[in-house]
Amino acid sequence: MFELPSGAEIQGIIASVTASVGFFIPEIYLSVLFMLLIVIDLVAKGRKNNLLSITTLLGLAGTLFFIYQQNALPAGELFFGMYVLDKFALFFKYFFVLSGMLAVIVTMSDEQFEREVKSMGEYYALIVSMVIGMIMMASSADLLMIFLSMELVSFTAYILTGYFKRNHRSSEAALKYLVYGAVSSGLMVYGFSLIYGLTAQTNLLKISMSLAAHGYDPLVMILATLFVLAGIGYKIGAVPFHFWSPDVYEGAPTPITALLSVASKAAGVALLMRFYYIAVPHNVKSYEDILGIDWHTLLMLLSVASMIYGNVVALWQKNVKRLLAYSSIAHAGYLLLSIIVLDELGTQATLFYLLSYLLMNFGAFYVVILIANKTGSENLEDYRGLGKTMPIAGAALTVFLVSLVGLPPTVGFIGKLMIFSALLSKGSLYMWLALIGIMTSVISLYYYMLIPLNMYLRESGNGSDAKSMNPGMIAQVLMSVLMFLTIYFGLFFAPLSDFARYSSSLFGITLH
Amino acid sequence: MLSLIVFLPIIAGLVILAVPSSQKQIIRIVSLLAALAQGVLAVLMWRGYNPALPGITAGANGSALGSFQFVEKLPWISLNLGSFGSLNIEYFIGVDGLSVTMVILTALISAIGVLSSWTIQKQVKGYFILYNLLASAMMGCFVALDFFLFYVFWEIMLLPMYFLIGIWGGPNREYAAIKFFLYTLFGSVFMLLVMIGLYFSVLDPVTHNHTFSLVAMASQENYIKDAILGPDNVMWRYIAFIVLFIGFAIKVPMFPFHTWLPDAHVEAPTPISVILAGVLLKLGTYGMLRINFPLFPEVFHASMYVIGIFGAINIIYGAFCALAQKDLKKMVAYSSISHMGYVLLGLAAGNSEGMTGALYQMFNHGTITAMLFLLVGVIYDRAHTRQIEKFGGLASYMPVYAGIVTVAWFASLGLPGLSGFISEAFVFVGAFSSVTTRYIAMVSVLGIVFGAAYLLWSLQRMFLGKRRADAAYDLEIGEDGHEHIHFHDWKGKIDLDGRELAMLVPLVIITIFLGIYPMPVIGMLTSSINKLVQVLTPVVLTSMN
Amino acid sequence: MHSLIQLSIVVLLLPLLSFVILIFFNRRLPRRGDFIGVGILGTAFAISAYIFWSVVVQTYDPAFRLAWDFTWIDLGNVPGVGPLQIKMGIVIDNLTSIMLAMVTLISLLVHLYSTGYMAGDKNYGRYFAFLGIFTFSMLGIVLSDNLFSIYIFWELVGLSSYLLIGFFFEKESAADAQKKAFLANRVGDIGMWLGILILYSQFHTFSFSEIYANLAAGKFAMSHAWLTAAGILLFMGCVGKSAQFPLHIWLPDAMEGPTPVSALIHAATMVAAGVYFVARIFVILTPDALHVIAFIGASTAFMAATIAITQNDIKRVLAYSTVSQLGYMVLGLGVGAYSAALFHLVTHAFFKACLFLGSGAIIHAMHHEQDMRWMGGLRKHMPWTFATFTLATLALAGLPLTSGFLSKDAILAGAIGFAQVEGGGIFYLIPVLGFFSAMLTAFYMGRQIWLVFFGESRTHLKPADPHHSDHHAHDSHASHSDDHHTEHGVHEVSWNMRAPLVILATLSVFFVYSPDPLDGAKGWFMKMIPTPATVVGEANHQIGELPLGTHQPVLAGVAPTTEVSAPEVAAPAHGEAHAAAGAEHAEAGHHYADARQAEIVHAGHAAHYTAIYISSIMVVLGIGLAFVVYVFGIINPATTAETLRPLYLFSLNKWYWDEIYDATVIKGSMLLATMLSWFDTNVVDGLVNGIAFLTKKFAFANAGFDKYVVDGMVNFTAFSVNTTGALLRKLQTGKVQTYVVMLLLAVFGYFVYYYTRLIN
Amino acid sequence: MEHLAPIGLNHYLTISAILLGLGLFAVMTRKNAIVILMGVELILNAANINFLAFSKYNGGMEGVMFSLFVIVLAAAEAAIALAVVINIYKLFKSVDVSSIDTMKE
Repeated sequence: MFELPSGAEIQGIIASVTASVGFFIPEIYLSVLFMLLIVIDLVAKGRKNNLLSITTLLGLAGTLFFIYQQNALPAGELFFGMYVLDKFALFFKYFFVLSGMLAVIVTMSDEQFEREVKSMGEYYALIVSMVIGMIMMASSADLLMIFLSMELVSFTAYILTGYFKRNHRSSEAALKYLVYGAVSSGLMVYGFSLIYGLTAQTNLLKISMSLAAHGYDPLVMILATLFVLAGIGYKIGAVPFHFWSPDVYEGAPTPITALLSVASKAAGVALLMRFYYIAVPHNVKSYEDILGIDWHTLLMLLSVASMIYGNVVALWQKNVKRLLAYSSIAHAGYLLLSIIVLDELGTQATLFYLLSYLLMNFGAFYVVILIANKTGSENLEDYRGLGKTMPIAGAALTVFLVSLVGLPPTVGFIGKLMIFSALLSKGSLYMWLALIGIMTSVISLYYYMLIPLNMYLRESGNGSDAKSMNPGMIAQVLMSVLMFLTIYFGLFFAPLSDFARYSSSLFGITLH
Repeated sequence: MLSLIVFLPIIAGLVILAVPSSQKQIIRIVSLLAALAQGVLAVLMWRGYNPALPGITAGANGSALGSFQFVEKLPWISLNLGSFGSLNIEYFIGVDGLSVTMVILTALISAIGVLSSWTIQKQVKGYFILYNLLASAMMGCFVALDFFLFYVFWEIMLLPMYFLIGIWGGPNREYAAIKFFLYTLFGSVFMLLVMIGLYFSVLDPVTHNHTFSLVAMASQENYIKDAILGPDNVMWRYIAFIVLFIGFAIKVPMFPFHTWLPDAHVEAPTPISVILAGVLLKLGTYGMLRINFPLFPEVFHASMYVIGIFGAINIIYGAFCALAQKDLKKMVAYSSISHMGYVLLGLAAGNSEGMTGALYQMFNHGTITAMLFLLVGVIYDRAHTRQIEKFGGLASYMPVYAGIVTVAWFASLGLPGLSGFISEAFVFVGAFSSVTTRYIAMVSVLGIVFGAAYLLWSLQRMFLGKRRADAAYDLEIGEDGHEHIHFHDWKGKIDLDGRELAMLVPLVIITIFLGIYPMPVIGMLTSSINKLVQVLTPVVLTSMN
Repeated sequence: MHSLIQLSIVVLLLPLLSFVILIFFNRRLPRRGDFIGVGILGTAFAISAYIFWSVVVQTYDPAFRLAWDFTWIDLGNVPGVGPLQIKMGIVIDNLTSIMLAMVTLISLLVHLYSTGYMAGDKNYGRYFAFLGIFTFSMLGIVLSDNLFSIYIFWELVGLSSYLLIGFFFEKESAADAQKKAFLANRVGDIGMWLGILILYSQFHTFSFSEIYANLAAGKFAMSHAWLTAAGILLFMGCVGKSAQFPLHIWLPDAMEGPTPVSALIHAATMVAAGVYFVARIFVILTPDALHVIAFIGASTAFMAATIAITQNDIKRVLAYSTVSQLGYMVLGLGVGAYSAALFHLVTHAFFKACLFLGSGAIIHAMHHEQDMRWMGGLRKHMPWTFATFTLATLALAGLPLTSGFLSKDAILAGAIGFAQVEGGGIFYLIPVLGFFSAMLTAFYMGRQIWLVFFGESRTHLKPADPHHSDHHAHDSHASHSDDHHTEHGVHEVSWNMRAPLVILATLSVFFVYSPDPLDGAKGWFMKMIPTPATVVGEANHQIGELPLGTHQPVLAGVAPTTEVSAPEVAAPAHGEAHAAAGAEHAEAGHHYADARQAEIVHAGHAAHYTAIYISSIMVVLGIGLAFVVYVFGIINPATTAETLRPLYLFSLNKWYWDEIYDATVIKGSMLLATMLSWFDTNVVDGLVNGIAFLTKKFAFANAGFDKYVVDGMVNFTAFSVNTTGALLRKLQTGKVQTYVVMLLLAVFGYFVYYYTRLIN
Repeated sequence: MEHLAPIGLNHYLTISAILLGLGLFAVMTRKNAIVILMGVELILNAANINFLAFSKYNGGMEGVMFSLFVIVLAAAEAAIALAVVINIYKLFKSVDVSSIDTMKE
C-alpha cells in the first residue's frame, strides 16, 4: 500500500530528527527530571518528602536556564512539522515551568497533604510530567501532537486531582474530571478525524492552506469545528464547556486547583490561539461564506457567556475555592476577549493577562491554603476576623482579589487595560464586548469583596489570636513578595508587557 | 514639591507600618505631622502660584506642559506597541486654577480629618494607614494631568474608603461600604473604556504618539479625525461624554445616582464623613471640569440644559429630602446633595460667572460641610444618637457648640458674609445669565428657601426651646444653682474641648473670611476659568466644515 | 476718598465692632459691656448727625450725590464680556444721610432703653451684640451703591432679625417666630434675587448707577415684560422685609422678641428697609410694576388695619398697625408719590418706635402682661409714658399738627392724583382703601389708648392662667415675685427708658419737618427728596421691544431734554458727574422724564387739600367711633362682636392667613418632603440599587447575601443579576452525566445555529 | 451482488457515526461508571475508524499513525480510569455516577 522509504530518505529522516533534538532540550531535560524523581522516590522511600520537593524545585529552576538558551534559536519547525519552536512557545515554556514551581512551593506549605497522604511519592513527578505536557501543548503544530500532549496533561491532572485517595471530594472530583475529560477529548479527536478527512493533513499550517485552496463541505466543517472547540473549551474552562471545573476545583488538592486554573487554562489558551490563528484560514476573503462557521462569532459567544456566567454564579458561592473556580471561568472569558481581536496587540494582551493571572491567582490560592492550614476550612464564614489574626495573609489576599477584580494599582488592572485596549483599538467594532467585560467586572467586585468583608468587617467567633495563627516566616515572606510583585507590576508593568509583546510572534503567520 | 504633597501621607503610612500597633499616640502624631507638613507645603504652593497663567490646555507655544505650574513630568511607562506606535504613560502632575484650590482644600480637610480621628480607638494602626493612603490618592487625583495616572489615583481611593467605612463605621456599615464601592466602581469602569478610546484618538502634538496626557486631550486639534473618539465619530463622542459624565456624576452625587451617599455618610465614622463630603464629592465635579467638559466641548455645549436640569433637581430634591430626615447626619448628607446641585448648575451655565461660582462652591462646600459633619460628630460622641428629636434646648447648655453650629448652619444656608453665599450667588448669576439655563435658575432659587427651611428647623428642634421629655441627656442642678447638662457615659468636657475647637475654629475663620473677601480663592480661579470657558465655547470641528 | 465717605464707613463699621467685642467678651466685661454698645452707637449717631448736617442742612441740594467704590471680586477677562469686576461701594445722597441719622438715632435710643428693659437677662451682653450686628446690617443697606451689597446686607438684616426675634429661644413660640420670620423673608428674597439676576444678566453689573445708565440708554435686550418682572421681583424683597401682603404673616409673630427690638427692627428700621429699597430702584419700575406695587400696598394697609381693630395684645395691635402703615408707604411708592412715601417712612419710624418703646414700658411695668383687656388706668401711674404714647398715637392716627398727618396726607393726595391720571375706575380703589384704613387706624389706636390708660385697672379680671410658668419664660429675667397681678407693682419706668420716649415723641411733631402744619411739601424733607426721573418711563416703553441698534435715535428723539445720565455712560465716575446732572435737574424744576410721572405729581399737588379734608373726616370718624364704643359705651364691643361674629372672627384670626399658609405651603412642603424622602429610599434606591422587598421574599436568597447585598441592592439590576446567578447555578447539578449532556446540548445548539445559517 | 455498492468511504463514516452516537448514548444514560468508560472507548474508536478510512481514501500515513496513538492513549486512559473508579468504589461503596454529587451548584 505504502512505498517504503529508501535508505537515503531514512538517512534524511534520522538527520532531521537528530537536528530537531537540539531544539528539544528543555523537554528532554524535564523528562529526565521526571524519571529522576521516580527513582528518588523509590530510593528514598520513607524519608522526609522535602528531598523530592526541593529536587523538583531545583530541577524546574534549571529548566528555565535551558529555555533561556532557546531564546537565541530561530523560530522553526521540528520533527517534520509536529512541533514548533517560536517566541510564543517559549513564553509558555517559561510560564508553565514557573507555574510548576509555584505549585511545588504552594504544595510544600499545604498541611493537608500531611493529613491526607502518607507519602508524596509520585506527586512531584506528576507535576513535572504535567508541565511537560503543557509545554508540548503550547508548542504543538500538528493535530496528533496536540492530541498527545493534551492527553498527557489530562491524565496527570486526573491523577493529581484524585491524589487524596481517602478524601471523598478529591476522588469524586477525579471521577468527574475523568469522565468529562474523556468525553471531551473523545469528541475532539473525532473532530480531528473529520478535519483530517477534509484536508488529508494533520499539520495546522497545511490544514489552513488546504482549506483555503480547496474548500470543503461546510456541514462537516461545522461538526469538526464544534467538536474541536469542545475539546479546547474544556481545557480553558469556558462556558458552556466549563461544567467540570467548579467541582474539580473544589475537590482537588488546592495546589492542583491553582495549577489547573492557571497553567492548564493557559495551555488551553495557547492551543486555542495556535489553532485559531494558524489552522483557520483568515486570509481568504470570503471564508465566512465557504466555511459556514465563523470562529469569530463562536469565540465571542463563548467569551460573553463565560464572563456573565462565571461572575453571576460566583455571587452565590460560600466556599472560597469554589468561588475562585467560578472566577476562573469568568477569567477565561476575559482571556478570550483579546484572542478574538486576532492581532499583535490582542496577543500581547492575552499573554500579559496570563502573566498577571499567574501572579494573582497563585497568590490567592496560596493564601487560601495558608488559611486552611490554620482554620481547616475553606468556607467564607470561617474567614471572619482573619484580618486581625493573620494580618499579612489578609492584606495579601485582599491585594490579590483586588487584582482579580482589575483595580489599580495592581497587575490585574493592567491586564484588563490591555485587553480593553486591544478591543478598542479596532474602533467601535468590539465596543459591546468591552462593555460586557466592564459590567461583569463590576459584578465580580461584589463576590471578591465578600472575602475581605468577612476577614475585616466581621469579628471571628472563636478566640484565636495572632500567635496561634502565624503561618510561619517563609510563608509570610513569600506572600509579601507575591503581593509586592502584584502591585509593582501594576505600577511598572513595562517589563511584563515588553516580554508579552516580544513573545507574541507565532511561527507560520504574521500578525498585524 | 507637588510630588511631596501627594506622597507625604503615603510615606507617613509606611512609617506607621513600622510602628507597633500598641503605640497609638505615635501613630496619630505621625499622621498629624504628615498632614500638617502637607498643609504647609500646600500653603507654600499657594503663595508661589501665579494666578495669571491659565492652564487647562497646552500653552500658546504648543508646549505640552501647557501653562501649568509646579509641573513634574517623568516618563513612567514606555512600551512599544508595534503598529500602534509606542504607549507612553507619564508621571505628569501639575496644577492650574482648577486644581490649586482643591489641593489646598484637600490638605486642609486631611489635617482636620486626622484631628477628628483622634477618638478612633479600634485598630488605630490599620485606620491611619488606610487614611493616609486615601489622603494621598485624593491629592493625586487633583494634580494628575495624565489620564492614566488620574484613573489610578481615582481607583486607589475606593479600597481604603471601603474599609474605612466598613470597619470603623456604624451598625449598617457593611451594606453602606459595599454600596459605596459598587456604585463608584460602576461609574469608574466605564471611564476606563473612555480613557482607552481617547488614547487611541489623540496624538501628542510633539511626539506624534498616542498619549494619555489630559493636556493634549484638551486641545481638539490633537484628535485623529476618524478615530473612535475623533471628531468624525459624533455618536461615540456623545456616548463617551455621557458615560464619563455618569461616572463623575455618581461621585458628585447627582440624582438619581445619589443613593449611596446618605448610607455612606450615616454609617461612616465622623472623619470619613468629613473627607467624603469635604473632598471626595468634589472629585466628581473636578473630573467634569478637568476631563469631561474640555475633552468633549461640543457635547458639553449640547448637554448644558440637561446638566442644568439635573443640577436643579439635586438642589430642590436634596433640600426636600433633607427636610424630611430625622437623623441629623442624614439631613446633612442630603444637604450635601442639594449643595452639590449648585455646582452642577454653575457648570451647566458654561460661563465664567457660573463656573467661578461652581468652583468656589466646591471649595466652600468642602469647608462648610466638613464643619457640619464635625459638629454632628461632636454631638454623636456625647449622646450616641443623632436623632434630631432626641435633643432640644442645647443652646442653653452648650453655648459655644451652639454658636459654631449657628455659624455653620447659616453658612450652609448661604447667608451673606459667609463663604457659601458668594458661591451660590455666582452660580445663580451665571446660570441666569446663560440663556440655556435661565429658567432652570429661576426654579432653582427655590432651593434657597427650602435650604433655609430644613436647616432652621433642625436648628430649632435641637438647640432652641427646652429639653424634651425623651432627650438623650439629663439635666442636673449644679452647685451654682444653674441647670447643667449631663450625657450618660460621656466623661469629657460638655461643651467643645480643645481638640474640637482646633478642628472647627480654622474652618469657621475660613468660612467667614472667604465670605467677606473671596479673592484669595477666586483670584486663583479666574484666568483658568476664563480659559476653560473659551475652550468650551462651541468649536466648529474640522469635519463639520 | 471724600471725608464724608470715610466717615460713613466708620459709621458702618462701628456697630460691627460693637458686635465683635460683645459676642466674644461680654462675659468678661463689667455690666456685660452694655456701655460699649451704647457708647459706640452714640459715636455712630454723632458722626451720622454730622453727615446729616453737612449734606442736608449745609449743602441743601436735592441732587447731592457722593459715591465711592472698590473692586471686590475681579473675574478677569471674561470671554464674551471683557474685563469684569464686581464692585462694592458707598453712595451718599440726601436720602442716605437722612436714613443714616434716623437709623443710628433710633438704634441709640433703643440701646439706651434696653439697658433698663433688659437688665438682669442672662444673655444681656449677647443682646447688645445682636443689636450691634443689626445696626451694622441696616446701615449697610442704607449705604450700598449696588444691588449685590444691598442683597448681602438685606440677608444680614434677616439674620439679625432672626437672632433678635428668637432671643428668648427657650420659648417655643419665639423659636417658631424667628424661623417664620427668616423663611418669609427668604421667600421675598428669592424674588428680589431673581430681579437682580435679570438686571445683571443684561448689563453684567450690580451697580445702581450703571444699571440706570444702561437702562436709560435702552440697552435692555430682553422684552419689556422682563423689565416689569424685574421690578416686581425686586419689589418681592420689599414684600418680605416690609411685611406686605402676602408675606406679612411674620411680623406680628416677630413680637415674640424683646420689645425694644420690636421698636428698632419691626417698626422703625428693618421693615422700612423694604420701602427704602423700592425707593432706590424706583427709577427702573415700569408703570405696570408700579400698579402692582400700589395695589399690594393698598390691600396691605387695609387688611392689616382691619385685623388690628380686634387684637388684644398691645404689641400685636402695634404690629398690625405697622404692617398697615408700611402698606401706606408702599402704596405711596406705587402711585408715584415717592417723596411722600419716604417722608412717611421717616415720620413713622419715629412715632412707631415711640409707641413700641412706650408699650415696652407698659409691659415692663405690668410685669410682662401684654393683654390690653387686663390693663387700664395706667395714665395715673405712668404719666410720661402716657403723654408720649398719646402724642405718638395722634401722629399715627394722622391728626393735624403731627408729623404723621403731613406724610400720610401727602401719600393720600398722591393716591388721588394717581387715580385721576390713570383714568379712575379700579384705580380709585387705592385712595379709597387708603382713606378707609386711615379711619380704622384712628379707631384702633383710640381703642388702645382707652383700654390701656383710661378706666380702672382690670388686672384682677384676668382668668387664672394654667400655663403660669410661660410668663416667666417670656423674659427670663422676670424672676420677680408672684404678686404681679396686683396693681401696686405698676410704676413709671426709669430715666433711661423715659428719655428715648420723650425724644421720639418730640420728633413726631410737625415743625421738625415742615413749617406748615398742613403741607409737608413745604418742608425740607420733601424738597430734599424729589421724585427721581424714571429710566423706563413711557419713552422707553416702546423701545424695549424694538430691535437692537435702533434705541439711540428713538430715545434722542423722544426725550431730548431728560437727564438720562448720558454723561455717566461715557464716564462712570459716579460722584461729580451725577451730582452735576442732578443739579441741572434741580435748576430745571420738576421736569420729569416721562409725561405720566409728571402728571401724577401735578395731580397729587392738586389733590392736596382734597386729601386733607377727606382724611381729617376719616380720622375724626375713627376716633369718634372709638369714643362711642369705649368711652361712652354706646355700642357694646362684646355684643357687636357677637352680632358680626363672622367678621369679628375673620379679623381676630388675622384673615386666617396663618392657617391658610399652614394648610397649603407648610403642610404641602412637608408632605412633599416626606413623599420625596420615601421616594428616595424606596424608589430611587430601589430602582438603581435594588427592590428590597422582592428580594427578601425571594425564597432561595441565603441569609448573608440577603443581608448585605440584596437588602439594599434590591433594585432591578442587582436583583436580576442575583436571580440569574441563582438560576444558572442550578445547572451545576453535581452529576457528571448532566455535565456531559450540557456539553452535547451546547454543541448541538451551536450546530443547529450554524446549520440554519448555512442552509439560509 | 452487484446491487450492493462497493464498500466506500461513506460506509466507514456511517459506522463511525453510529459508534459515536452509541458511545455518547452510553455516557449519558448508563449509571455504572465502568459502562460509561466503555462508552468513551466507543467514541475513541469511532474516531479511529474515521482516521483509518480517511487515511485509506485520502492517502498518507497520518491517519494510521493517529489511530495507533489513539489506541495507546485509550489504554492508558482506561488504566487511570479503572484506578479512579476502584477508589471511588472503596469510598462511596458504589460506582453509580449519578449518586456521586456531593459537590454541586
